[in-house]
Amino acid sequence: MKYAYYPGCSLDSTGIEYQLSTKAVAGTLGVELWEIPEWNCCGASAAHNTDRLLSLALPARNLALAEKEGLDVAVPCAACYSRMKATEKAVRGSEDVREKISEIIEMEYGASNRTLALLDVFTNQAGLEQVASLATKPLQGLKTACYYGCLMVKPPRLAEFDDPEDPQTMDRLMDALGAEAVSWPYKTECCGAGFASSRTDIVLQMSYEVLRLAKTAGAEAVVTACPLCMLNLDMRQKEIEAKNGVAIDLPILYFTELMALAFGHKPAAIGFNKHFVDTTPVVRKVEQGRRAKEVQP
Amino acid sequence: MKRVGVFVCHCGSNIAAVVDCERVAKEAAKFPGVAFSIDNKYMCSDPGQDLIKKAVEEHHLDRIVVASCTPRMHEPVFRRATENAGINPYLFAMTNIREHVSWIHTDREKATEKAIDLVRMAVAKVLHTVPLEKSSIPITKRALVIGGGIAGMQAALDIADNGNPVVLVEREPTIGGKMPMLDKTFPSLDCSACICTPKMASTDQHPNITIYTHSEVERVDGYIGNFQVTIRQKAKYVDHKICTGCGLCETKCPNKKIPNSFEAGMGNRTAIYKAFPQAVPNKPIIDAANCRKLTKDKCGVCAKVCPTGAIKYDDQDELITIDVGAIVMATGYDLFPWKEAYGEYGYGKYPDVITGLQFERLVNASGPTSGHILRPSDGKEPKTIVFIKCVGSRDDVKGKAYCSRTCCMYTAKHAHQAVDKIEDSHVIVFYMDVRTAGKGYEEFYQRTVEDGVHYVRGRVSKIYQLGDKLIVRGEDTLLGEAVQVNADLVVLATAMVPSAGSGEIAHIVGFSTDKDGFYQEAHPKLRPLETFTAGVFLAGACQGPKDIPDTAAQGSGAAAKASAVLSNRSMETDPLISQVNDAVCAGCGVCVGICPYRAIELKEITQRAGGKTIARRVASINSGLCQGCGACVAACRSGALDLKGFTNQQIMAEVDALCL
Amino acid sequence: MQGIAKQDLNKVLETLSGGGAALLVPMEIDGVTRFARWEQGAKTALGAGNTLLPPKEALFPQNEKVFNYEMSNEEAKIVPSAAAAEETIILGIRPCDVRAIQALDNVFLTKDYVDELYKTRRRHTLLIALGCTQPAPTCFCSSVGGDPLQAEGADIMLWDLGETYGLEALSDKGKDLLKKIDKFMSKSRGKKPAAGKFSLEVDSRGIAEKLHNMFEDPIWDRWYQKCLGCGICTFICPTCHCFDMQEKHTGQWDGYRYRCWDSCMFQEYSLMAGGHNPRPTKKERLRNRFLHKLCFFQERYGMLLCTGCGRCVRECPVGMDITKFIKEVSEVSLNE
Amino acid sequence: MSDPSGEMRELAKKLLENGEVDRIIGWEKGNLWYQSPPLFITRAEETDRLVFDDFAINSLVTYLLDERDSGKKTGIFVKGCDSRGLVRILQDKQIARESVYVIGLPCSGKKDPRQALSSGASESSQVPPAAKCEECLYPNPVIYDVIIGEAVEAKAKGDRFAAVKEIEAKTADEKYAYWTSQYSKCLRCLACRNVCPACNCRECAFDISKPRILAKENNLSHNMVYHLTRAFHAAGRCVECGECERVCPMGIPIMQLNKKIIKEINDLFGPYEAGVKLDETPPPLGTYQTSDPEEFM
Amino acid sequence: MSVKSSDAQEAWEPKILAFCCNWCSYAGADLAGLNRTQQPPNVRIIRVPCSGRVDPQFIMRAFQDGVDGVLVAGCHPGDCHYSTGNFFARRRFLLFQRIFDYIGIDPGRLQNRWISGAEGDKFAATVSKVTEDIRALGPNRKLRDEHE
Repeated sequence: MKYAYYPGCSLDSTGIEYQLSTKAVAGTLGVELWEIPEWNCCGASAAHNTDRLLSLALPARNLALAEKEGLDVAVPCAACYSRMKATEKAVRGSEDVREKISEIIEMEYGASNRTLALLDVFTNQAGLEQVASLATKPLQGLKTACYYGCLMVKPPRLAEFDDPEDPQTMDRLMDALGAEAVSWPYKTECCGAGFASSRTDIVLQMSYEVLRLAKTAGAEAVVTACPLCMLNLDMRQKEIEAKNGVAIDLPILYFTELMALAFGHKPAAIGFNKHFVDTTPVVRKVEQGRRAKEVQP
Repeated sequence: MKRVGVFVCHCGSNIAAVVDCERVAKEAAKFPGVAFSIDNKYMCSDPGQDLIKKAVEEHHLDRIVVASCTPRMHEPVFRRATENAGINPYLFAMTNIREHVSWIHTDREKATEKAIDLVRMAVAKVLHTVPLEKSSIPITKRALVIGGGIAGMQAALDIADNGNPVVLVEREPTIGGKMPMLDKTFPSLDCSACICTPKMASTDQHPNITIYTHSEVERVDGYIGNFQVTIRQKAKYVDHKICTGCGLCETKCPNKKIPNSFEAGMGNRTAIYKAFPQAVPNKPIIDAANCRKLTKDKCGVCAKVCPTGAIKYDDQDELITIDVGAIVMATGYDLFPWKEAYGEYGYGKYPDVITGLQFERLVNASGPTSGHILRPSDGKEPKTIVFIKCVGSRDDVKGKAYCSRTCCMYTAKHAHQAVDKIEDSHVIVFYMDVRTAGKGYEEFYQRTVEDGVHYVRGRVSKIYQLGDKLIVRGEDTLLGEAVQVNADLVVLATAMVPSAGSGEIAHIVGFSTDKDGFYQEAHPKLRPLETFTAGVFLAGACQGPKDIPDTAAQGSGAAAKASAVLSNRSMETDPLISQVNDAVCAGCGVCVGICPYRAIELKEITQRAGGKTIARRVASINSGLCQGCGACVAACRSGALDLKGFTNQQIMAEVDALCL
Repeated sequence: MQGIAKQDLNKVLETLSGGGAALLVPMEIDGVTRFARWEQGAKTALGAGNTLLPPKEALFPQNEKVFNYEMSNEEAKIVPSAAAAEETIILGIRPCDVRAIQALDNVFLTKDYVDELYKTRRRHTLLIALGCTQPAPTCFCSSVGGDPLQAEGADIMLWDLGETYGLEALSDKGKDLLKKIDKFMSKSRGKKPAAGKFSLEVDSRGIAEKLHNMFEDPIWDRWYQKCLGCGICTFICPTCHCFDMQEKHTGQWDGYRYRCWDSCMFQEYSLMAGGHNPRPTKKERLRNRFLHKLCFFQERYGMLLCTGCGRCVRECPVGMDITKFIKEVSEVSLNE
Repeated sequence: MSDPSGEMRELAKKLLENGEVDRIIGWEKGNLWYQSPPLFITRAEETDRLVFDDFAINSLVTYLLDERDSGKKTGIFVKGCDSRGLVRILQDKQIARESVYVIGLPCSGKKDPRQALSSGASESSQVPPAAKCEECLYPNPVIYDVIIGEAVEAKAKGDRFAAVKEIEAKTADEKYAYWTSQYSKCLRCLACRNVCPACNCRECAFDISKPRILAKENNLSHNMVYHLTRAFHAAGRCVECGECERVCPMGIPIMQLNKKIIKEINDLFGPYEAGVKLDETPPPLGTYQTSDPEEFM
Repeated sequence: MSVKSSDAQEAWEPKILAFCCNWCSYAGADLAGLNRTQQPPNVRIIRVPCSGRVDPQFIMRAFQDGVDGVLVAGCHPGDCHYSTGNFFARRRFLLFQRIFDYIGIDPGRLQNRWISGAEGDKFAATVSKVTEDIRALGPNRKLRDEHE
């Protein structure tokens, strides 16, 4: 399996652990990721509020480069995913848009390839049976709250991925990795990322709700597929705790990190040490669970 | 040689003031085939009509053309005059030189020329007419009503009262439909069962009504006046002729945990059961899928305890065939399956999110909680209750684009009941608009608001369970802020959709449904009770969401329509309908799909060809159904179809006459 | 032999058409080769072999007015139509088509019936035939009694001799005409050329006699099936001459009667007023056409109604090949 | 393409021998090298005459109409284009599916006998492909009981409506002059009608004398009405087999009108390809959408 | 069946044929009459039960015969007395008009309108407009069955 890989801007910076774990998982799964050469920003969060054509042209250039290679595009970031899907749909739906975009990016782009969420690639495309069989160090007993956030599944007409209200892809992935996915109501609620810099008060409130409900549901870690969600839930957790006078202590992890962990990669090599909230309880819990299981037979 | 008589009317000065009628008549005399031509002051008057009669006698005319006013008004008059003169009334053509000439032109010369053209065209047309006869079809004086809810019962009773026999077919084991499930009816708040069950009893007892419950219509053949209907009486396993309805079997049946659809899933029943105590017929049937005797050949308790020996485990489905003259469709509605669409409300995983119909059972004294509003999860009385309107209605993404019409009122009723029955209750209604068009409806809604019900204009975006509370998040669009309610019970006003299987039955009977699956009325304004299939009428929610008074009114209306059909022994059909030239017809069947009345079918004929007898299929017009639109004729490539009175030859003759 | 130089052809044509005569020569018009009126500057298609459309329409047009009528509710009046009497020269007609005109002459001018419209046209028509040196792959005139180089019945005979056209008058009318173009004539060195080889050859001797007894033969069952029932063969045939009579109203009371080509291959052709059709299927219609060509006409007029022009062989979209038919007939053994 | 004649003969022989069919319609070699006219056989020993060479261009399906009442079962060879005609005839209920045994032959294009003659060629390789095959969209049969040979790929071609667009670009008077030059040639031999699989009525409207919709007089006006009526009756039924234009002895570009209608039907009423799906019925003019374009106001 | 090609150019008045369905457009024409709404006298109406009855054959025949324009009028979509006839008519004439255009006949010579029984004014306005349009196009010679 070979995909064009669009890391987007966070995977080299704030989301470095997402990048590290993604590459580790891809290696184990035998998925070849061809990083789009000289990829550019997808324009998320800013472009579509400024200029529609610009918001389509930015992702289109990346997609067109992949199309030339005849490859579908795997996108780790939910925001990038949403913008790319929007572009793909707009181009497929209108000859006029196709022509304009092709002219702007000075490349033919016909949207003949598909944009896929990395989560989709590593689960549905790779096959959960394979994932389960490669999980040599299962995450025995770990209770996780799968947090999809908003952009991966919404709006459904754009995202075309899983159920917008109660998605299951990550839940099933956790199951395949040996962990438990708790049932909780905030799977697809927004973390507030759209106001990340302008109205942090709103972000703090929204992210707090997410963390609170995950905690209430009994989760020991929140699993996400979005670098923006990660930013708000992980980096701002201390601030949230302080503002609300509570202790949360909920590690936030990318699904790829848990996959890599279950595949036997060393936690440090896949970025477990790059988080604001301490992730060692997760590693410890998993090891405990495994040992308990080994003793039991 | 054909001999046409032309009569040009002055209409006093209405025509003559602008058109030189004398000249028109003189010119007409020179047209091919015209043997006599005259102008007259008032052709529609008695002397005018006598003129036709006299001219026919004196000049041996065999065809008549009248040039006067619009045929939409006086064509029948002059047809009759033609007939009175001894000529077949269809050897007649009329042209309009008043509305289409004298009243819209002032130039006498040009108007007269136009009138001459029009008369020439009419003469050309009439030369190609042939005598036509009306035919008549017999009427079976019996009606079929499909569906025994309030609409069906009302229709059956009214037809029966009119003196005609009615067969009422109901799919469920009892008639009554949804109305007996309801607690109170808006806006009067009278007890639903109290007004519905007497209606069920009268239906049952009416000497002209035969009821088949637990039955379905399987096949309908024929056409208006002459339908042949096959009804499948599903096996009941209880001989209702012997059964006294004592109910002993029900108390002894060991399988007691079957969800009762009459309770909307809020209560249980046994395998041998009556849906509810006042069911009609008031005798039980066995639910074969859940009966231990029928599924595993164990038990058999009901047969043992039955004092009359009415239990028949070997009962079979039975097919009954009847002839009827008219059909009333009253198949009602179901509720929109919200659990499949509304993930934000939990896809049905929270037990305390219920539908309005379930709420009806909760407040109903004969319901599973004896009328106490207790929430399903823990049986506690809810204090904070949220009602959400338009769940599935007015939502073309997840549900239906249309408004379900009744929800505003029943939600108001429910809210009122909740406030009324629960002390210290806090009742919130989320709404998009409040629509209360109906007698006494707005007043009722205002009263509910005054009762203290809190109306919030906005949609609910999410419901989730936290502890024993349902967290309801929404928006108050009037205040422009987010709202969160910690509720004990949420009631959804779900949309009305056509009842399950209604599309199939429409197909069996042979008429169309609209884009939402409701039955398509023949005209949205003027023929709301008719279908395009003659003799098939609509009553109640099968045609679109409706409340009880509208449903009852439609039931009576459909009954009047059906009774009109049944009031005669036979029905005359207009001869101006399509005809088929068998020799030319290739049987391609394009016309069959074009006919809105299903008046065309392919039938087998035998013919001699090349010294052999061959059988082949050709189009065949049902004169009882064809309305003479001619759409099939224009679609027929070979010209095998033609429309009597507007034949290809006639129209082309008119076209030719215009220019020659 | 006398001849004219090819480079003088245009001047010759100009002279011939100069006297007000309609000069019809083979030309290609909108992709169709046919005989059309030559005018100064027009390009001829003399070398293109047989034209797609035969010259018969010059004598027997596809539509021809027979008479006008005027009526009223009381009476009807007939005004006969006078046929055009324009002098016409058909130049470049091939020997097979000249024979075809002889066949038409038989039909319209002999056996106690003289068609005035045809007669008038024929009398004013002069034929300048062009001999064929290279038969087309579909030509077979020699198989049905024709000579590709010699057109009996033409007024003047032409042969392509390379640089010149050799010519020879065959009738007095022809001789008179040659005088008009005397100044272009010179002594040609060439002599009457030899004909090239035919790729289609069949022995048609005795075909009429044989077919006379084959009305019910199973051969028809084999042959009719692939026929499409269209009228291509009849309309492009130089000898087919069936027509229908129809009226056209030009006003309420007046109009005219005309005759127009019809085809015996059409279902409606033999349909009778009462609805009966004595030739109900393609089998009967095809049989009639072949019998008419190869048997009935021979019996009545002493010649086949096929001159081997090959147009039907060339144009029939289903490859109906009359030479193949003749061959098959000759192979049938009639044991009785 | 390998020569399928052997397989054809074998199959035809078997079908006739075991009585599965009463007759076979195929092609045979004609007198001249460029002729492969239709062949009808009923006896197994005649099957050796069957060929499928470059000139097997004729569609055979309209011949089924001749025997529509006979109750005979016919084994028929169909190319891609022919098969669409067969679907059309079946959709118009003129023959029963059970009355034909359909032997499909993928076809990479045929040659036109008239072109062979006019090009002066002396063997097949010198003859260009037939005009109608140049625009073939369905080289493989869309309906068959058995197929002989490998599927062929449709020739990637330019704009199917290029000729139509060229005419559309003319002014009204230019258009009329163009069609006048074409329709003036028409002999009204009716070959285009007789060969057309969409013209499958028992009695054609043109053959009915009361009322006579078309005078027998041959003039431009009547010829135009003939062609417009024929095309309109075939509207939504024309399967683009091109037989009408091939059989026309006068070279009238009949398909240019048929294609215009196909183009407009697709434009006005949505994508539609006649004779491709057997269960797709009725043709576009036998149905409607309430949302059809509204150009009447 | 055919036309004498002798219309004197200066006296030329457009000759227009209208097919009106009985239930809507013919009634609309009646209403225009009832309201005495003046119209040019160039249109002659043939009454048909439904616009779905109108066969393109009639239209071609009319142009052969020598009309200068044809109007086909029916009920508004959804209002057809026979429920669906005008939907079929709409398809038929949408297509037919484009064929006409392709052949070189100005589409303005074949016009289609939805006119209800209540739209007397619209009927009159349509007649005026169509007459004007066709007057501007001049006499039609295309498709005419002409003879000497």
